[in-house]
Amino acid sequence: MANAMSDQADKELISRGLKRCSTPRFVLWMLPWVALLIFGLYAAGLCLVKGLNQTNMDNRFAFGLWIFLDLTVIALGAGAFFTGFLVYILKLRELRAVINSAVVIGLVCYSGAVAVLMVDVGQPLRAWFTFWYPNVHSMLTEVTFCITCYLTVLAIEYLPIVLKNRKLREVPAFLVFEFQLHKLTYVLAGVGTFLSFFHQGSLGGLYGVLRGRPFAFREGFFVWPSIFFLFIISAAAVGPSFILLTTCLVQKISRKRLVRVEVLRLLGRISGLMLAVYVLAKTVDTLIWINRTSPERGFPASQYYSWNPFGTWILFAEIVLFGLVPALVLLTPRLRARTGWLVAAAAMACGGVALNRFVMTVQTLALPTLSFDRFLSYAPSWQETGTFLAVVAYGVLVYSFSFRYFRLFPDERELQAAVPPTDTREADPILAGRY
Amino acid sequence: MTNPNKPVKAARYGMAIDIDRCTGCGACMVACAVENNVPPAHAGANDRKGITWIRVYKVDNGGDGDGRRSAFVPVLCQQCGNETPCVHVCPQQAVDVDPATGIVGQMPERCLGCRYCMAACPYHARYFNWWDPAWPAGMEKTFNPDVAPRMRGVVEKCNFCHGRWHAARQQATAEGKPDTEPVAYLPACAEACPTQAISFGDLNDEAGVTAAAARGRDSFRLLEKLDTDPKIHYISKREWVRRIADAPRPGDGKESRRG
Amino acid sequence: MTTTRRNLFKLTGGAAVGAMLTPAPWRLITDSALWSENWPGIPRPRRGEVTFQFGNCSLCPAGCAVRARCVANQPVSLAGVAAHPLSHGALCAFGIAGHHLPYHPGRLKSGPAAEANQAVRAALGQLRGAERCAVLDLRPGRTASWTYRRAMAAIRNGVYLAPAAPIAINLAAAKTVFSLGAPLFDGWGTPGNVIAARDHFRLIQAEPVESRTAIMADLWLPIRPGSEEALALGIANLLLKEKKIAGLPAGFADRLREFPPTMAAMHSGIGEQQIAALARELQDNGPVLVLGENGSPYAAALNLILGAPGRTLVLRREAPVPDDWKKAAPVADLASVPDGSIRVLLIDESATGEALPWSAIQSKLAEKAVVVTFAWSKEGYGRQAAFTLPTAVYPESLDDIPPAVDSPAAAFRLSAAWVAPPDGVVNPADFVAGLAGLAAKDALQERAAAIRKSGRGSLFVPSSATSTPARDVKPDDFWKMLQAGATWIDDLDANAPAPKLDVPALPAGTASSAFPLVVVVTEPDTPALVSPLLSKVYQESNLRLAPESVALHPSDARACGLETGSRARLETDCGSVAVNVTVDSDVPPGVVQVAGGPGIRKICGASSRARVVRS
Amino acid sequence: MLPWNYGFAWNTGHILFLGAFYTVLVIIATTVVSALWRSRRSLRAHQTEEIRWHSDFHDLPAADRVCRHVLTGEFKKRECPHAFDCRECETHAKLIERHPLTVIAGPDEDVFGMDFPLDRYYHRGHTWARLEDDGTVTVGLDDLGRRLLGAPDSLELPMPGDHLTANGTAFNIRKRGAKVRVLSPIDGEVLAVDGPAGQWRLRVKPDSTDERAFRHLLRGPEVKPWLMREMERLQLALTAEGAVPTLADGGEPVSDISASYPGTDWDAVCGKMFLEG
Amino acid sequence: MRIPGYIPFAVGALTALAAGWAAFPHAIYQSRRQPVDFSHKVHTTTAGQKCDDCHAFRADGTFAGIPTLDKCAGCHAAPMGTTAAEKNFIDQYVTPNREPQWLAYARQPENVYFSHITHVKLGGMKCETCHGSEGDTDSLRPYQQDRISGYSRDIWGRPAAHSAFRTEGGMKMDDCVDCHRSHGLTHSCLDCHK
Repeated sequence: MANAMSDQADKELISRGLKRCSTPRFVLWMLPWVALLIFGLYAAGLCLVKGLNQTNMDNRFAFGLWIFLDLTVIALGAGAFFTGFLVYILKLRELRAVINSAVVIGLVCYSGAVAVLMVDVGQPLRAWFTFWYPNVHSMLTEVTFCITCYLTVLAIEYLPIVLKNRKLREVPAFLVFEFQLHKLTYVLAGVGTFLSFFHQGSLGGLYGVLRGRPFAFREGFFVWPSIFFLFIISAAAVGPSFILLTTCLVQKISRKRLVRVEVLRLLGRISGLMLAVYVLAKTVDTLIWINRTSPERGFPASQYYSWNPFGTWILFAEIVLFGLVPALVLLTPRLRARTGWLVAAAAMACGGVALNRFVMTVQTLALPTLSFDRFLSYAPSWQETGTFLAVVAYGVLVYSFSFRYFRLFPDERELQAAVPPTDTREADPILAGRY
Repeated sequence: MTNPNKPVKAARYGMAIDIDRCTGCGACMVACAVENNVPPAHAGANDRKGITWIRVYKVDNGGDGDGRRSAFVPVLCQQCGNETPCVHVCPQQAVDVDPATGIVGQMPERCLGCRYCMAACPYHARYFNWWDPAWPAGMEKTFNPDVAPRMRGVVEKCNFCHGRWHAARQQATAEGKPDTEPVAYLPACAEACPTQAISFGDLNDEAGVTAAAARGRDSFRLLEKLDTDPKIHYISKREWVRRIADAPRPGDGKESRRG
Repeated sequence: MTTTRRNLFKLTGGAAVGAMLTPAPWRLITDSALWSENWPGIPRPRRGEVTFQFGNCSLCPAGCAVRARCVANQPVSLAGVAAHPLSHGALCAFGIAGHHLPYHPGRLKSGPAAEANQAVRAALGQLRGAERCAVLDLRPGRTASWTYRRAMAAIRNGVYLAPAAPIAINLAAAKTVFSLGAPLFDGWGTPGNVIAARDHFRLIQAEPVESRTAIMADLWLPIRPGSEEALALGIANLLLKEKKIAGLPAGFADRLREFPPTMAAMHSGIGEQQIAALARELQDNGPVLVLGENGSPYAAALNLILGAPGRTLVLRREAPVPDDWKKAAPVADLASVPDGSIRVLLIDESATGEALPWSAIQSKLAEKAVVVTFAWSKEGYGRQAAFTLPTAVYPESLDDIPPAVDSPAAAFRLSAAWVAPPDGVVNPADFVAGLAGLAAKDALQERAAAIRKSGRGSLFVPSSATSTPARDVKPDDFWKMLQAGATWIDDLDANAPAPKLDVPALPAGTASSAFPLVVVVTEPDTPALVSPLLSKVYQESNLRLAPESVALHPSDARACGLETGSRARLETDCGSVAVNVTVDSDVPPGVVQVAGGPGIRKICGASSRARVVRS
Repeated sequence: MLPWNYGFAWNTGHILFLGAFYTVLVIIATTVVSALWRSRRSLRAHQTEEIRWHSDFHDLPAADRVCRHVLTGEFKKRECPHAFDCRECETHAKLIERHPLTVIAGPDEDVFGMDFPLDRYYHRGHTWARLEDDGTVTVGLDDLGRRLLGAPDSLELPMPGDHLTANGTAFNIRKRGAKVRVLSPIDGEVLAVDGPAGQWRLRVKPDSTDERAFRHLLRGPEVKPWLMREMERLQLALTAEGAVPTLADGGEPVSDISASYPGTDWDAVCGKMFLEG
Repeated sequence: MRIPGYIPFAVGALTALAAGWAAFPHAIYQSRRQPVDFSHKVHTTTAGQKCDDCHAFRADGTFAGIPTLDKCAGCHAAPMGTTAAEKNFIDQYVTPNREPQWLAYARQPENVYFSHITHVKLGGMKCETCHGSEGDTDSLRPYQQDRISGYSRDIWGRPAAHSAFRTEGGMKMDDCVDCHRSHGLTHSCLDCHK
């Protein structure tokens, strides 16, 4: 009885006319993720209480899994700022269909990354020193400042989505605030674009300025090394792809049409365009680096790729296999029209950027600099992996919750008309109407 | 300390390390740890998680059998003078270069342990406190009061025994010497080296032994091409040893104890 | 939303805003950051007046002079004494951190002194027939050694056992040093002395492993493992072409015939011409000093052939002792004692020296033998002895340090005693003297007086870095200065005869297949205790092979199914010991490179072959 | 970060970097504050109802936002820019100048057997308003609305004296889990609530009886095409609910439609028909 | 009756403000008594001693700080006055030769290097400039220690909020820096840290 009542209360929280699975089913879906989250928090707790000796990082591998995945996650989260930019600044109305989802993804990615960073530093209690005594010449300072600000922006952008919840908007104050805030979103979108531009870049600059690591060091102009710009472009390229992926994934899991297929294709096209630019820029940069930057510092570029397993193949994979190929696919209307190709290409684009972040983080540190150094290897400890899994679980939980109670896809209700006959929803009990 | 009103004669402390004299005995490493209150290794530590502000590496010419020759190279913070890699990466000004001494300072109490500086250092001369420092009971009696022990989760590195520099300046003041002249002192490693392979002094002092040795024909610096102007000069008459200044030779995948 | 609920929200909101406008939250944030500067577990150095004290390091026979920087009279860092005539300001990695030993976790602070005393007295009471009471002294020539000898002379069947003292070496006189794997630059003699003499001699190192000495040598001969004998005999062949040398042991000539230069070249892997050139150089570029493993007959033979005695090998007078000490037991060699004859064995390992393999000692013990060892830690003979009594460690114990092998003149200096020892420790000399009813409390002072009385030698005072003739020092100042770290050095005896050098019998070639690997010791003998900070050279860098560990060539390691970090047992014909394995391509195949820890030293004495078994 | 902090210097780096940072902070803060300020203002001005309608209208699918002149075929395609408030619409003004629409007393429109008397104005949220001789206005639920809700489970009518705003809530009805806000066609003050069950009427004293006050309401010839479209939307809504529509055959809708679609999410259907987000 | 909407907010805000400004600054410190009730005044006036008679420099320039017992015992082997405090001091510490555990108000954090001689001899500073009128006090005030950071109130006294509009001279890093800046001295971290 009480169950039924809570079920009813739960129903009243779900937006009018949206099909969501029953409360018990939702709880069932959340449970494993909660378990994973708890495990991950335990792992992180170990690192905080006992110290970073719990990780497999060491003096030579000062950065590890965490930094690599943080960079990746933040690049994937770039969809939030880029879509916002397209919708509110370039007035690309079609993308309204995914903007809410993009904001949630962005929020999840950034907050998760920041949380992991808090575990990654040796003295979290002193993290605020960066704000109080900033070294304005450090790329890391730029990253810290921008990411914190942008996280705030995302939180504020998330607020209207929450307040639009059916139950909450019955409170006049909330309703009105949501309405007024929504009117000003374009300002936030603008700020978000500005901030993202800088911190996405600085994340690359992080490595580009390492004059002591010729593998990562790049020339540039003013204070920004070339990687700064490469990271911005690649982030902008992969952001839409990731939104495309997640949307398709949610459609698959929830067995619903959430956005018009044209929107997905548009996302794909934008992604492809940016990716093409990125591949071009990256190629030019690599050539300059191989022929000038690196040799000038006494490091023939050939030697970077003569330590197994980091052969030239990784360069090929990064630029051609996971760069040029998906770019071409996404730019070819005929291929883009096929969802399979679209999704595959988007996935490859994401993979490519992830690979790039991996190379910048891990290969940079693995390569020897002194002539009597050895090539080093590193494998994360379970505590490191666990901590990151916590972020994944946290992401899924927040997104699932938002998807159930907030209207992430404005077109969903309209598109329901074309939903496959309802009885098939019973066909697959696991997948059926998860949300 | 620099004072525009009283022009201070800036020093540029540096070292000239004669590799041909180094027997690799490790006295410098131990002396350094004693001087700077560096804790003994945690049970789980290895050559990649330990803390040795100065570390002696065994290097070889890559030859085998008869042709094989080895040497020992002490590597400590090279106190880079030009665009010091670690200084401008630190997000919160925990690292700085003292214009009066040229010493690159690391402030453990300001450090938040992001380890960005370690990634930036081409000489791997920076060390992270992976564990809470721990000493056998009673051993804290033997601490050097001129150096503060560090805590877990921060980066530390060689600062040319700054505690001794303080002591030397204080002594000079007590003797009524002006504080504008650089003081002469000796870091623990240089003092401990049984073969006097390490010569320490003010590189600005042209007449000084160290400066002279650094200018010598057989002197070289590690990764000089990176243009960070390190203040540690190495000296060897052997041509193959001087070649260790350059980039690594790939394909030398020996199962060696060297780390 | 009900009004009360709304008001509650407003209240909290107000409180939050208000709090933000007070110092509280900000102060809490700052304080928590500051707390991380001195949270539990970060020790605080003691403050106090800085003073400098002088003394001598007793960790090894070298006895280097030490200057200690003390805060509130507690040594906090050690350094050498640059002007010192013997140690020339050098201090090894062990000595640099010697002041940590009193706080070493493995250090013994108390032991069954009373029980041991009882047991020994009981045993002495019932000595049967020729059963002996023996003292084994690892560092002979000390004043304590004299006490032992006096005590053993007083006790029935008392025997004083000590390793034969090697002939003193005058490194300064050598123009060429030919070393058959002797660790000249890694723990041999007095480091400072070797380094000071380095520029005056040419060093030829014949050794299978590129040891520290090999790296420092002018010429390194990477001979095949275990072929020292072949090389030495090959050279001897060339040197001895026609001339006859007296004093070579029987059968030496026959052995020579087995190793013509061709054979030597074949065995050692050194070219025949090079061997010839080497022989010529040794002949022409004298005076020559040949160094080998302790008691190596080949080194001795070559020294004899090349006429080292009297030039680079010299006879050293002992520091004077009071006349009434003369009634003392002779110095006996362990080998000279019949098996199963020792009923009471008192081992003094408080002053480390050359170790004897336990197997050699064991065979001499009678049944129901009482073995008491005086030691710093339970390692060493403590594992076998019935009683292990703790002694004062460096820098607690007041003891004298006999001259090192490379000191041509006698010397008398006291070990530093800057730190008060714990109550539980025993002074071995007093213990033994007590058994014999001897009063030896002031032995050191008596000996100092005797030395002063002799009027020989000069006294080096570290605080002023000056040497003054001993006879110019007031007798009571003499003792005070010694306590303050001064060193008495005997005058060189101009008309001293050349030492009589007897070459030990040649061992029969033992190439047993049971022990396929040749043992090469590349690390110096570590003291019974070393500072925890030695982890810097062992664990935290791979500069040195840690005690109780071995290094193997990858191929041998694979053959034994071992990799870096695996535990194994090192087995020789003297027993076996647990070791850590590191794989190192610098080690030549067929060699097991070992680091002398107390355990390994006890099984690798005689044997030079071993096998490594996974455990 | 602040000039008195150690390590701060008045140099280009600090000024540029911190300048940018503080600017961003200020912008973010201002945005939030001004949003709060505006909300406070609109709350004070009792614009909640209006805002709710705008926000709902904004969320309506494009198909539901068509201009009334598309219904009558004057335009091919036009989305209403004024949230169905033709009082502000110049286009509408011009058009009605050319051929004015009037409320004609006469035969009632009969669409699928539902009766829609033409003597009154219709609101697109399925309420009607009739100007009485005494200058008051009667407001009621139209026939389709009534059939959708049938016999409601619960009903919240306004109190006499309450003020209604056009497109604001007139009264709330609960039906089979559907929580429907019936929109008021006009601005005015409720005088009385009467009428038999299922036939409630609100007697309202309008703020103005001027023609402009009724301009946004459908009338005369507009009613039929609008109603046709409403039936289509109803069908669509039902299909979306997976129900097999029975209206296409021109069969007359029963007095309680919901009863004949037990399986459907009536909340969704009503939401769509009563123009709610 | 219905209370206006802003009242609860105001109540909350005011309570927080009161607590934060009035109660907190005291609650954060823990007071400890000095082992002996020592009177600087008596020593500086009656006994006519100077600061550096007891707080002396050593030959190597280091500062001896609070004198050790033997210094005190030099005069106080037997009671010189009649005060209970002195009698207690002699019975408790001098006679059993037990060092009193003084709590140094101005003891800087471990990582701070401060050379008294540099400031006094080169800088020509007075003790009072930093230590205030400690020398004239007739009895020792309790030693106040920050409960969290563990630092003495004298060196870590002012709440962070004050640092903007600082008036009195203190012993925080900011104070050192201000004074040094005003004398045109610029620094690297390790000049004053160890």
